[in-house]
Amino acid sequence: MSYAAKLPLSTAKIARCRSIAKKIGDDVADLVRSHSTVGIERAVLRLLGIDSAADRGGLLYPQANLVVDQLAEHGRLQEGVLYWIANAMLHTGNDLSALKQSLDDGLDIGTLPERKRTKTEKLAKQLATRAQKNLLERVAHHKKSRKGLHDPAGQARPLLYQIVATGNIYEDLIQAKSAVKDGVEIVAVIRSTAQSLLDYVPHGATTEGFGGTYATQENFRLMREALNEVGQEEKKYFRLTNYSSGLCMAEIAALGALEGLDCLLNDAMYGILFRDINPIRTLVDQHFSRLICAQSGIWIMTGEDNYMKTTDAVKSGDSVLASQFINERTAINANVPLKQMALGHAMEMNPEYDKVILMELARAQMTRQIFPESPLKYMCNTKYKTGDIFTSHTIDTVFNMIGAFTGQGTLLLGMPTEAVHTPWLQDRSLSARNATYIVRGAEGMVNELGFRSDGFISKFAQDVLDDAVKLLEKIHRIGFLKAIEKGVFADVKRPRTGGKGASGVFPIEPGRYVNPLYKMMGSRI
Amino acid sequence: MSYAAKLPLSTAKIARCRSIAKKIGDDVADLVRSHSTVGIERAVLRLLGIDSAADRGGLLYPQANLVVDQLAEHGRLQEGVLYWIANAMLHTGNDLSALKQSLDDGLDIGTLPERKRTKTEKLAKQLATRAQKNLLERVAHHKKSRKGLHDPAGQARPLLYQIVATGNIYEDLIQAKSAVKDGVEIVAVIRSTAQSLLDYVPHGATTEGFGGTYATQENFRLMREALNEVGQEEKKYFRLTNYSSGLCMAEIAALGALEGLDCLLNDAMYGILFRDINPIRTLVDQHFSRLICAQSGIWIMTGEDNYMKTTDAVKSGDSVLASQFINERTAINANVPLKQMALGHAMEMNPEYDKVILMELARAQMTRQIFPESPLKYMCNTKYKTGDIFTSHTIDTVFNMIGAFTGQGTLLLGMPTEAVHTPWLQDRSLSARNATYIVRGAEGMVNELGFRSDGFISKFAQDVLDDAVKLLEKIHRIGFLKAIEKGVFADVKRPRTGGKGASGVFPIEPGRYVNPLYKMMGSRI
Amino acid sequence: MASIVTSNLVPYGDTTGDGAVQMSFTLPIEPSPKAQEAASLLVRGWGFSDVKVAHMSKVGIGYSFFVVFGRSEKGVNYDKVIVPELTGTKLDYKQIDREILTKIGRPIRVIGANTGFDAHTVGLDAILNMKGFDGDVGLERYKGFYTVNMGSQVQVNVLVERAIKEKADAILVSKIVTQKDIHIADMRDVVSYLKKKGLEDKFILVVGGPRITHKLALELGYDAGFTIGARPSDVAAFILKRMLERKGKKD
Amino acid sequence: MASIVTSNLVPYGDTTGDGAVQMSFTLPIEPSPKAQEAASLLVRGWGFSDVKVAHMSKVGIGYSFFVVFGRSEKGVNYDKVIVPELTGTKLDYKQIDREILTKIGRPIRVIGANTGFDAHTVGLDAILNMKGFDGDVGLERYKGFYTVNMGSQVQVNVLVERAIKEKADAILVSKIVTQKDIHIADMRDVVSYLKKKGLEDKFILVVGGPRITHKLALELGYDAGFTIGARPSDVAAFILKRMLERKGKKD
Ligand code: B12
Ligand code: B12
Ligand SMILES: Cc1ncc(COP(=O)(O)O)c(C=O)c1O
Ligand SMILES: Cc1ncc(COP(=O)(O)O)c(C=O)c1O
Repeated sequence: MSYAAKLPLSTAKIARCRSIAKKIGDDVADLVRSHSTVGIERAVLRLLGIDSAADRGGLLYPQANLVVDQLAEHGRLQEGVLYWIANAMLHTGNDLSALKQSLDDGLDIGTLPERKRTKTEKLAKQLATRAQKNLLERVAHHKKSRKGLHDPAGQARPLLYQIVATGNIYEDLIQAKSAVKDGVEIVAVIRSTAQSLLDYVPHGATTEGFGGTYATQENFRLMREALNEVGQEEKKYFRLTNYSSGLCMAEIAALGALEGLDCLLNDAMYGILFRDINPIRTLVDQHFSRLICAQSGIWIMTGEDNYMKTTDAVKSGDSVLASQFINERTAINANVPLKQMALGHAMEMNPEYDKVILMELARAQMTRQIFPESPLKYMCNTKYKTGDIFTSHTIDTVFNMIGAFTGQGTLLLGMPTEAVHTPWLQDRSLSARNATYIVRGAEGMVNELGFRSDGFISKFAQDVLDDAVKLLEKIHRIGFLKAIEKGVFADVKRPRTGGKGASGVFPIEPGRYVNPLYKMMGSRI
Repeated sequence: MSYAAKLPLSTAKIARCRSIAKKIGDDVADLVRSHSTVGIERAVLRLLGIDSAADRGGLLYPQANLVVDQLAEHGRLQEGVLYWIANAMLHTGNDLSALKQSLDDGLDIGTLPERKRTKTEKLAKQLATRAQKNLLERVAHHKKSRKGLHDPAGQARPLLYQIVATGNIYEDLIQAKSAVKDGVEIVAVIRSTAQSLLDYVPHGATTEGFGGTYATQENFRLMREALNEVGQEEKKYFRLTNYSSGLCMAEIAALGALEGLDCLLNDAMYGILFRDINPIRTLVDQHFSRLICAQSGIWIMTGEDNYMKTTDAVKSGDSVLASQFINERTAINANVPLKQMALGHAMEMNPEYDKVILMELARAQMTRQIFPESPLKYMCNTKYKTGDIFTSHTIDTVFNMIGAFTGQGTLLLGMPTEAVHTPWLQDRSLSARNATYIVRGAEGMVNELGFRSDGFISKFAQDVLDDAVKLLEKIHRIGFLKAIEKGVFADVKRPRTGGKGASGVFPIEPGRYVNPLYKMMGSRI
Repeated sequence: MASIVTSNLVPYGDTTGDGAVQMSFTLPIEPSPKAQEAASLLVRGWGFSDVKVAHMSKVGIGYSFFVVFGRSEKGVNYDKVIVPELTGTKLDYKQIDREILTKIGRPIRVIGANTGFDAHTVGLDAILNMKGFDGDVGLERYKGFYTVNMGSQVQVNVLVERAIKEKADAILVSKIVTQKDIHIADMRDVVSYLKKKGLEDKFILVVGGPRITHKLALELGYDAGFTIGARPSDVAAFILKRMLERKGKKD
Repeated sequence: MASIVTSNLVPYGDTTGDGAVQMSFTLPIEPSPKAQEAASLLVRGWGFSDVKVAHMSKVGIGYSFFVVFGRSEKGVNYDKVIVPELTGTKLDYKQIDREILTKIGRPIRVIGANTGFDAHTVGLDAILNMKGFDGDVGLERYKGFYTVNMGSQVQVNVLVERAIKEKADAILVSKIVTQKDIHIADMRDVVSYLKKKGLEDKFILVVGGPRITHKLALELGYDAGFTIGARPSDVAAFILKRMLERKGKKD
């Protein structure tokens, strides 16, 4: 019997996975090259600072949407918004801020006559430079505000991540400040149910949400401010997360970057499988959103954990791993450094299974070994939780231990009341105390434990890797979109033409479409 | 870096500990050889079936006590009860059952004239044989009643142990049956506060106790019956435990053996340190009580876990280990097989310490390696529990995991309400569910994990062993009783002449004292 | 030992009739002896006796968490508790199939969806899809059922139109999100839409979800409500029973 | 967002004023829809609204465990909560020693014990012994205190006689076991024994334990009650304060 710090996983097989994922990434790149979306165009407008909203029968409808709607109406999307903003500036002689005012006053840039392309293109390029500069300045500003604070990401233990979800941003502020006081290091504000299906980003501070709070630029700002406030008191840097997957993937990335978010849940697969969003739409959106994240130091967090909720997690390890390889590749193509890729996975096996702790440990350790640089996002058990909040707390303890033992990057902490309601203040406090005890108590464990090379754990991990190789081969063989159609991921089938937001994708051509931001932000596509 | 299934503990040092413990055991043997106690004499009477009780102003006072009181009053203890019972039989011409009747009717054997010693000694020997036969028959009877039932002790995971403690035996029956239905495998009925200071065993079924239920022969019988009943339904053998340490250590062992108990908390050190019982009294009692346990297949469970409650458990590992070696030796001297020695220890370090999980794991694994055949009794954290029942449940989860990972024999399960009250039914159910999840989920882990040979865990365990060697040397050097006087164990100091029950010890001489049971039960002293 | 009084059924801790209850809550004040006393008074004010504040700890900023134990003598008259139960003999899927074949003579047509913005399909899938739940196969697997699973986030009008198109006998609604009682509003929407269209008696209407009770379902105008632990065969047996009743009425 | 109403302080879950409470209890009935309804009626009968029975599971034989959530509008008037607080400026052990030396002029004599059958000495030891508690040294370490720790299971008469013999200024009683309110009976025993002997004003009488409140201690005739988290220096400071008061009176 021999024991080692690492599971005996074949490096050749891991390399093989990466090489297939690269090819699958090329398929996605083809889609990205040949399409843009209304979401990407709005994101560009956001980066230009077009962030006002107009009252439309009680609803605050963003200016970014109005502009894109205008262009769509007049068949002008194919050039991209930058081109038409530049055109409008040239036409009106306005500078950008004057143009913004005109837009607020009702100017329709879809109807302005087209100026000379070369001039417009040149101005468009300047605008892009300005957008990027604006972005980088904001990022630098946020970075500065956390100077001198202790960054827990440097510690030899996982970061503790919790959600707040009251629906009311002001209650959220209470809960978030309390959470970080109680030991949490990353706060995620869950969005209201179905925000991800809205094809616009709501505006302003919001107080009404179901099972979550709207992601708005103002809500981001308020929350960032609140965390900074406690951060200054505690001399510690607290990270803020929100969710960008959905119809506004790129736009939320832009807003998040401007408002100093640190992480974004960002995964087209999540939109496809769990929100029934059109695959092409969201894969294309994803690339642009990741470019923004890459630029701004935002960790992207992927959603493979969710696959384990609709399948038997003992069996779906391969699809999770395959998806992680694909996500890694699509992120690389968007210039995201490995250290910013918080690939997702979860402890979602049925707690009643024999040896379930061995199997979970195996999968967690395997993932850790295969993606050594990723601040892996490890999600607690949720599906098998019941209203028995005590047993739920037990399961979370096991989760925290496995997370600590295997050195996961981020623990998405479980709540005792997971199966009952979105967390109460006390749930969050108990959850944080649980995790703090475990990660402190188990500090250093990562360097202590060995695994039996021919044991059950090693075998389980090896099997998952073997299956992932096969699965990736199959995905590549039949094609990525086809694989999604066939239900390879999470047992959910999504046709490439179906889903929400399909009408917001449009084909683009190199000579016509103008968006220098891709190149400027380092796109490898 | 090398990893191995076992911690690198020096076998030479372990052997050294055992050889010093043997010498300390010799010191204890000297005490045993030269003393008997009222408790031992009463135990002998119990084995002879003298189990009635007389109403003394509302209190049921056992016949066994009356007889011993009579002998004491007339200065006749030095011969031992067997001698005087035989004498009374010879004198009255009564057989044993007729004599019992006469005793119930008020016969005082302290005053009967002494017959010829050789004849009396011969009859005393026959009585001893009869006592032993009686015992072995009862043991065989209980063994038969569990034939065909699945014995969980055969499983590759720790046994689950819980206490019941309502104070009312009838409520206890409900709670005990529920406990085993919910997954518990060993039920312990905690005694009423301070029963251990009573110098008699209460009689009959009892319904009033503080923080526990009186240990009485009838209560034992009722509980055994209840567990057998559920056992037949579940086709599983459930073990029953009670507590014998205290002033009636030997007597309760006798009653427990007669009524089919499987385990007994049995440790003179517990009585000395935590109940302030006279050291000589209880060390002498202990030997006889262990002889009975050895004969009847009863697991003795020792109380080193308690040392960790009055000291800092990070630092008291050495005294726990030293005490375990001594307990092992005194048990060997009483003919107890290694497999019946459930040596005690606990997870009692402050959960707020950094690396506490590593230290606990180290200590638990060390103990497992040093006593490979013992069905180690591993006790949950209790001292650092607070009224926060959720966090308490978290701590118990960690305990269950460490217990399962290191293959402890028996887990004394924690209760969420440990710091609040003796358990409610629901506390016990939650506790059992917690443990069942963990021990099932972690089954096989014992064969999976390796430890880094030069890691923190290995080092911690090595240090405890090193310290234990030194401590045992010191105890041997200054003498065992002196060491107790100096507060070596649990930071508690107990003079050899002090404590409760000192008056119940009396010196014996070889020619005078008659008790063939020692030899018959295989005493090595 | 006291015996259990069903006419005033109270909780049980460790002594029959003790009325033992555990509670926890948070108060918007910092921990202090005064806060502890307030927690105790609060629980006593709710009618509990023998109140023990077992734990008080700081939560975040300006809040305290309490764990409290108390007793109540105020029980419930269990003999008088009436609850509609979804009874019916337990049948397995082969038996159900056989009964449908012989007594209905054609597959029963069912259509299911998560209405509103609910995207939690696991429960619905467990009932409808091949795979089933906990070893009990889903309706799709039955010869006796024709199933359509519309999945998540389906609007009521879309669901009903499809039900008409598919000539469904039964509509199965799944409601998981309950925040702000959205499940009740969503359940009402289905019924009122059917009423508006004059279709309230056309379909057997079944709902399921973790916070659904059969009682609630009946109150809101459904034929049945299923909850945690519901198995496809339970649902199948219920639908079959209701189909037979309907047939009986028609005959 | 609603603001906190201190005149009717209610629990907080996730919305100010929501009155959110978690409960758990066991009923002596097997789980069933009827049992679930009974649990819900029970909690509603206690005055809670929006009652959710989140969990029901079988416990042992004939019992069910419930986790229930509900809301209460019935708060407590926090402005009117009065609780005697053990105030006094926080002093460290050196300061206390200095004050004793200068103001009392001799060491204060204290004697402590667990009375009755209580054998839980950890708390008392934490206060009295050298080592102290949580980094705060015990009274034995002070120059200003002469301490006698009689340990566990001490009968009241034995304790009092020793106190007289030792010329103690203060008696320190520790009560940990609270089963069937034995701590209250035991606390009363000390006071009534002192009364019987006409010694009720002779000693400063202090009690401590996890279920003790200062309020309870005062009610039972003690000078002070300490509980979880009590530190030796708190106790020392209190005794010093009381000694000075007594001295003041005598002067
Ligand atoms: C899995 C899950 C998800 C998955 C869903 C994937 C999918 N395709 O279903 C994902 C990750 C997508 C998700 C997302 C969200 N979720 Co969610 N999710 C869960 C989770 C963990 C498990 C639910 C589950 O699958 N249970 C297992 C199944 C088998 O049980 P079941 O649904 O109860 O079904 C059984 C019975 O109820 C019954 N039944 C159910 N339906 C039907 C229908 C019929 C006709 C019949 C007969 C029977 C029946 O039979 C089933 C088998 O017995 C729960 C927490 C929990 N443990 O309950 C949270 C939970 C339901 N989610 C919650 C929330 C808030 C959300 C989000 C809104 C969060 C956000 N803002 O991002 C989103 C939005 C989703 C949306 N738009 O609806 C909350 C709901 C709070 C509340 N009480 O309202 C919960 C309780 C978590 C929490 N504590 O916050 N979630
Ligand atoms: C350690 C312990 C033991 C040890 C005690 C060793 C010893 N020498 O003290 C041993 C193993 C011997 C033991 C035995 C028993 N125990 Co015990 N034990 C505990 C345990 C785990 C911890 C208590 C403790 O040390 N706390 C740490 C100290 C520092 O806290 P503290 O006592 O509250 O003290 C602080 C304050 O209260 C205050 N304070 C306390 N005393 C004083 C005095 C003064 C003057 C002042 C100023 C302040 C003060 O200051 C201290 C520091 O801040 C508790 C459970 C728990 N977690 O609370 C059960 C517990 C107290 N034990 C319990 C029981 C039932 C028993 C037994 C009766 C069980 C049995 N039948 O065998 C026996 C009998 C003991 C007896 N005759 O009294 C129950 C009591 C139930 C109840 N509410 O009545 C508890 C709650 C466990 C349970 N849930 O069942 N126990
Ligand atoms: C990758 C990813 N994106 C987004 C979300 C949340 O999306 P929605 O707001 O639609 O619930 C999740 C939730 O788990 C996720 O994992
Ligand atoms: C070895 C041993 N004996 C006896 C007891 C119980 O004794 P008592 O009944 O005196 O509380 C314990 C309790 O922990 C113990 O560990």
